Amino acid sequence: MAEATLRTAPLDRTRLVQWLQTYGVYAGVAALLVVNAVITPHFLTAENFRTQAVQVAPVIIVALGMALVIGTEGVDLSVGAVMALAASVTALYLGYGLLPSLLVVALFAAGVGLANGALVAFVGVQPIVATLALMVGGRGLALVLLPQLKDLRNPSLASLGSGDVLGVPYLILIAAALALLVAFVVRRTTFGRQLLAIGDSRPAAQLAGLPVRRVLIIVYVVCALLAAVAGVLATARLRAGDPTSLGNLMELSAITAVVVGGTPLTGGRVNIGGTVAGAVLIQLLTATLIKHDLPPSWTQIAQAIVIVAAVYAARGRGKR
Amino acid sequence: MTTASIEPPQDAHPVGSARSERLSALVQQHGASAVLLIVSMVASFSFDSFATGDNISNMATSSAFLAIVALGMTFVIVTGGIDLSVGSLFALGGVLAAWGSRHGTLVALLLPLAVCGLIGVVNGLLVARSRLAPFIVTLAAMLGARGLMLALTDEGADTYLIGKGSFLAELGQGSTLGLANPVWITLGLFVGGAVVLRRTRFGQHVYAVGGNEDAAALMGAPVARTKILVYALSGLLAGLAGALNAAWLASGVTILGSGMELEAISAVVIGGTLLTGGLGYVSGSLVGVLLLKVIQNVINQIGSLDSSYQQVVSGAFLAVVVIAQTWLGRRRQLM
Amino acid sequence: EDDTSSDTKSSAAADAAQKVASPEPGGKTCTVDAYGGGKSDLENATVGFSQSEKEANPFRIAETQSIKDEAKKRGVKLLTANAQSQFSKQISDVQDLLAKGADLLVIAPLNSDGWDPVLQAAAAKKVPIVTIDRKINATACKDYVSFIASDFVEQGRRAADRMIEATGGKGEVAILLGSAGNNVTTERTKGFKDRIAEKAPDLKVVFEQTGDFAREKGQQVTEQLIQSKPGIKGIYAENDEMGLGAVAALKGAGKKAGDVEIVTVDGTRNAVQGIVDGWISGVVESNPRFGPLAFQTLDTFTKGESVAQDIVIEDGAYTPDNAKSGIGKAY
Amino acid sequence: MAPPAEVLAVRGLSKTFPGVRALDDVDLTLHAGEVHALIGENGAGKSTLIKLLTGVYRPDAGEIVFQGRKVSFATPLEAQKAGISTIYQEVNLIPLLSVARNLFLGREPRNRFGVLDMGRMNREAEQTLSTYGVRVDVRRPLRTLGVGAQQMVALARAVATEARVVVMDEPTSSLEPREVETLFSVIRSLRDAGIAVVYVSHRLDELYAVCATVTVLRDGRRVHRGRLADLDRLSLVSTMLGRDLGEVREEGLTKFTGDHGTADAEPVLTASDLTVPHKLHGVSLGIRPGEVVGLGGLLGSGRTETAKTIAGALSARSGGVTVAGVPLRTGSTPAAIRAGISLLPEDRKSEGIVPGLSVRENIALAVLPRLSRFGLVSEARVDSVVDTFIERLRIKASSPHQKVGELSGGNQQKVLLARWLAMNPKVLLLDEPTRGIDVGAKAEVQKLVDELAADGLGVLLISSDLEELIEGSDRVVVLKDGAVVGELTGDDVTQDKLMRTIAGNDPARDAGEEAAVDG
Ligand SMILES: Nc1ncnc2c1ncn2[C@@H]1O[C@H](COP(=O)(O)OP(=O)(O)OP(=O)(O)O)[C@@H](O)[C@H]1O
Ligand SMILES: Nc1ncnc2c1ncn2[C@@H]1O[C@H](COP(=O)(O)OP(=O)(O)OP(=O)(O)O)[C@@H](O)[C@H]1O
Ligand SMILES: [Mg+2]
Ligand SMILES: [Mg+2]
Repeated sequence: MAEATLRTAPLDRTRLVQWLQTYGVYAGVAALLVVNAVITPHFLTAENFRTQAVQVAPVIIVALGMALVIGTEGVDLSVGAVMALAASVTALYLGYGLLPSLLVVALFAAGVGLANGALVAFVGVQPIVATLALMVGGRGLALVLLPQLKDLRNPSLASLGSGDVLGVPYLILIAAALALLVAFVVRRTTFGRQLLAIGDSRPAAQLAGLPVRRVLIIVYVVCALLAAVAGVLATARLRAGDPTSLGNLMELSAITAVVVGGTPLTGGRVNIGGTVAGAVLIQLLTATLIKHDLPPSWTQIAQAIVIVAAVYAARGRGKR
Repeated sequence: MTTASIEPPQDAHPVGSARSERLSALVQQHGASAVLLIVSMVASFSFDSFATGDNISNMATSSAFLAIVALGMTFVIVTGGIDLSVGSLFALGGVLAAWGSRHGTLVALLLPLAVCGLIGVVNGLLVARSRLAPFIVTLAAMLGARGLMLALTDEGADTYLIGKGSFLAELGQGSTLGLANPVWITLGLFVGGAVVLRRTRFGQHVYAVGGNEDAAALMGAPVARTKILVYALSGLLAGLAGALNAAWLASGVTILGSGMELEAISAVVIGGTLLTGGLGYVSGSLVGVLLLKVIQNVINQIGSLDSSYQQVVSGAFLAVVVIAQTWLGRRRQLM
Repeated sequence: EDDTSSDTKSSAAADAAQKVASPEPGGKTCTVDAYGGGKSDLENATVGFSQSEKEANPFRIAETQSIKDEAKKRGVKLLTANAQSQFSKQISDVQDLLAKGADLLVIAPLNSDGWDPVLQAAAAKKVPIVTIDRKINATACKDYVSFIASDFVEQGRRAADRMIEATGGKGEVAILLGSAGNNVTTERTKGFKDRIAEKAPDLKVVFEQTGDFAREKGQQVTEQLIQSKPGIKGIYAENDEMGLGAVAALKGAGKKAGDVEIVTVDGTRNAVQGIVDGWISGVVESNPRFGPLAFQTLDTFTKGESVAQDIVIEDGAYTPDNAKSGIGKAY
Repeated sequence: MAPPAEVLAVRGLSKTFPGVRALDDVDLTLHAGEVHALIGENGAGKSTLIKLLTGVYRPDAGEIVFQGRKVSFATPLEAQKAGISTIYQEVNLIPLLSVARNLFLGREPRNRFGVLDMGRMNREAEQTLSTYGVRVDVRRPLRTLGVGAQQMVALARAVATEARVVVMDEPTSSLEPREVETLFSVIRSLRDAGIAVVYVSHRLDELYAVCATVTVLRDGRRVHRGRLADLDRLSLVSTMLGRDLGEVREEGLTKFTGDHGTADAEPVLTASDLTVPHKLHGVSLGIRPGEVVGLGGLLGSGRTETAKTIAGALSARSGGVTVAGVPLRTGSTPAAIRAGISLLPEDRKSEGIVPGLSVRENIALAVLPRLSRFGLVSEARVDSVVDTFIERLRIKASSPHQKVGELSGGNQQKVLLARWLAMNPKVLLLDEPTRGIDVGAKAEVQKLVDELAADGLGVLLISSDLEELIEGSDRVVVLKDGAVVGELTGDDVTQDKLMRTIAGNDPARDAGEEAAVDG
């Protein structure tokens, strides 16, 4: 009898830990929703949920790319700069129509992604420093291209930013579609498996004949492209190209969303559902603090606490 | 044809690789110094006002604070960690020093050290004991420390001043033997840092933890304690740098320190410390800081660059330096 | 066509030149003798200009351009540096300018405090300093010569006046604050709140959140605001960009122009256009064209004549009445 | 004669990891001067027992009595200070630190200012190491040493402390015969000094050479304890595996069957004149279908480099590889794999398995593109391939979805073999395929290699285990300092001749090979 309890107790704890690791973020989101429903006036309205979703959509899109990069044991600090670059380029080429300008944006983003990927895969620079160089230079380039915020009065761009299908804004649809797509790629494609293998053990992946460099480069390009999509959507929503402040600190928000969502920074594992939930968690937290008009000092301290708590709950089992 | 050129077979490989090993170790350690030397030389030929006493002492003084932060960062990075909270701690340290200066110099100096050191300890505990990723822990600390700083200053509205002529102001603004006091302090800290890292048990543990954490634990190195200590040290030094900076500026400026963590990390990496840990040099970090400052100075010397071009140039420069570093470092890996 | 556009621009700029509001006669003045140092000739001098933020918003662009234009017009050699919003960089920037041989300094400070090292270095070289757009907390005519700027507290007060007028002095209003820790934020907030408390106690400030002086952030915060406080009557944005972000948020929420009264500070073209379109109720101007006044001050000073220590410029205001006609002088 | 004092007594030690009962009520007693063998299959719990002893893990139950006192070490450092010093399985040192600093980590000589006395440290390190036959510049980073030399540093480190008990967990897995001899003499002198030694190894000869007593673990339980001399090899193996003595005897200990008749087929793989700066100097060899070619040599002789260069993981400065007569682009692993070359890497943990992925994903890793259409993985085809190989190689895993990192060494090795066999290769390069693998699994792997050769695969077999090399290979090519110094064929493939060729004083070395070295 005693033996039985002894044996089951640690197992239950293990199960709890595992459960927290997998579903902790969702629990956090649920908790925030419940708390808000009680304490925040006008919270349970369709309009409010729409607002939160629209605001979090660009973060989610960037975080998807970031999750892939983190899955390869990398990190991409240049995503904010790519968003700014996307804003500049959209503004510059919008004169030729929305589609052509989007193509040019894609070219620029792919260029940044290639540069990141090449630095990481071929030169062997640590991701954090390689992408730091592009983070500084990329925003500079955005400002060189478009020295100041420019209002954009293109109707198709505007409808991209604020249009909807059956009341669901395009932004949300796009973010959802991309999340599903990325989740599918991670789970179902050769590329997804290869990415995880590279993140888990790069030497082993190399010796197993995986196209390590190609996968790395594609991952950084995809990350940059997703950041560019987020940049274009944010620009469309703002109806202005703003190379100065668009995407500021986005890299940190995205990394936070990914990590809080249960994807370890050590690579080899990617949790897309968690990443989306992580972004939503941070969004709801910020919204709560803003709606209750707390000062910035509080906001930052609260974010710090929630991040640590979330990551603590999702942490891997200790050694002992 | 190959056999003809190799030395006695028994020792051929070890000796050959040892020689190039040492050479590339040298390059890795001093590559940044070489780049610094070249850039400085080119700059002094191109700009009359570069190699002047004034300019050099300005650069030295303004490098001092970043250098102190980079010193702490070096320890953290050698253990394979990272500390993103230093920028916020720098600002917090400055505000605390200025606030504390009303209660005397001792409070002004100890308060920032205590608070920032404590935040460092918390970082260290979360990293070492709870095994959370340093990146995310210190990111949270970065937010938290900035929040604390804002709370202390009525959301940044209050700037506390340090009285003129106080010991603290003298410490920050005075100079000794022609060099500003903060520069002396920085030099002292770096000498101390170098001794601690290369010549003490704690330093050995720092390298060991970064080189192979599991092995270090099995060899009896106190892994957790070492990690806690490096984060504490990093926090402490960031706070000290902030306090000294506040003394220099005679006020607890609230808008300082954003982006400083990335500057410090770049300086450390440029200085030849591996981000993966286990290998690094305190002196390299100092050179890295100087290199960043010299580049900034050169951009100012050119004078006509648009602010956005300046950023492009800094980014490109950073890329070139890390590519050079990595190539040199990789030769080393292959040997 | 390039020529004509730049012509109209410069003529508009001439219209928009800064006018001095104070000092009234009898205000404190400063001379070379009092400051220390000798007379010189501006024509042959090198002027160093330290800009605080990237030239990426209309205010900074206009400000730098105005300094450059004036230097060119007078044939003065100008050295420039940009601190990219990093205060420690601005300190080294100014020191670099001194090291490069600037005889006179024009500084747009990023922060009011923390200038001791620079002031000491300048004093050692007897280099006169004029600060523009933001004040340095130091002794005028000792540490620096004069300070030319708008009065940010006054701007806040005038914004409050405009808000009271627009809302009728009743209801709930929100403030979109600038970046935390910034003097401009602090002063524009203080002026606004003081005036509201004094003149319209029925107007309640129920929401203060930072929009970091950026349009997107202004939009996001406003979106949250109108969800949680649907009855909000007015929004005071501490710069135009956040105000325009608020407009975007209101549009997105399906509100109509005039549903919420928006008052902003700066006077950029887009914001003034916002008044014309009916979305913004008033813009308090903060005039960035410091070139002529700064150089004139330096000129007078170096000739040995006296200049005022505090030169507060007169800011205009845009209201629905003058927006259409005044849009030409917006920047 | 009174028995020597009891130094260490372990009673009822148990440890459970999530899902695994790693150790179950195990006892162990050690006396001064006793060299005690600890053996068992992979995953039997040997390393776990050691880690419990030394404070790496905490036991769930049981007690440890050391020198008469009940102890519970919180960290390895405490155990070390108390007098239990350990060489852990796998070299556990700090690669980037200098040799001397590694040797002295945690007990560095300091001067009176508390600062390390580097001069003394380097001097003493040099002296200490030279007694172990290692003569190196102790200021160099440890990783510039060969694995063997590193192992000797670990040994010197463990023995140098004032220990009462020295624990060695598979210390010889990367040592060459000469170094093993050095190790044995160290063990004997420890024994004579009254120090107790726990010795873990899968190499039975070694156990019989140095150990007096033995504890056998099976599935976390102690199944035997006694004098080693009382058990012969076969009984030892049958106790360890828990199988009938007769059955074991029938199967024999080595599974190689020997020759595969392929004398005059065209080589499926030829490597000619491979040169890698500092590592290889014009290595040439050929492998015929169905032939097992052994590659012999000392540690650092360039065997791993040869295999890696053929597999495209290292780029050669000159020389070329052909597969079935078609020249191969060198320096590209994917190209080599496409051509039909598969490499089982020496360092299974860091270069072989992808520990966080499942057994299934590890097996399918290389072959995935073939099981996919338009980049989409066909799960059904993956399942069928994976199931086939799990069955064929008898891989023991709780399910195909178990993480490979959790498997025992032997099963990990089988997973890697499965990964390559799924590719249907023409040539298999096996670098130390049985290192660190227990006798049972070893026999299975060897049998598999035999079968593969019989199916017409060309195999290159690298092994430090001379016996394995001799029994398994049809032909042995011997490397020294990155060059081919000899080749043994047919009846010349004997332990004695191999040893002499490896040592470099083989009288039978003929002119042809001399030319190959020079060319
Ligand atoms: N940290 C751990 N977490 C989970 N399971 C573990 C851990 N360490 C060991 N195990 C499991 O405990 C069992 C015993 O492992 P142990 O390493 O002690 O075996 P061993 O006898 O040393 O084998 P080998 O001969 O391969 O070294 C194995 O099933 C192993 O998978
Ligand atoms: N004792 C040693 N001293 C110095 N360097 C060594 C020593 N042993 C090996 N090396 C270096 O390590 C490199 C790699 O050797 P490696 O061990 O891979 O060779 P190997 O023949 O494959 O041996 P094994 O596979 O048995 O370990 C060699 O090129 C050599 O430069
Ligand atoms: Mg083991
Ligand atoms: Mg080898």
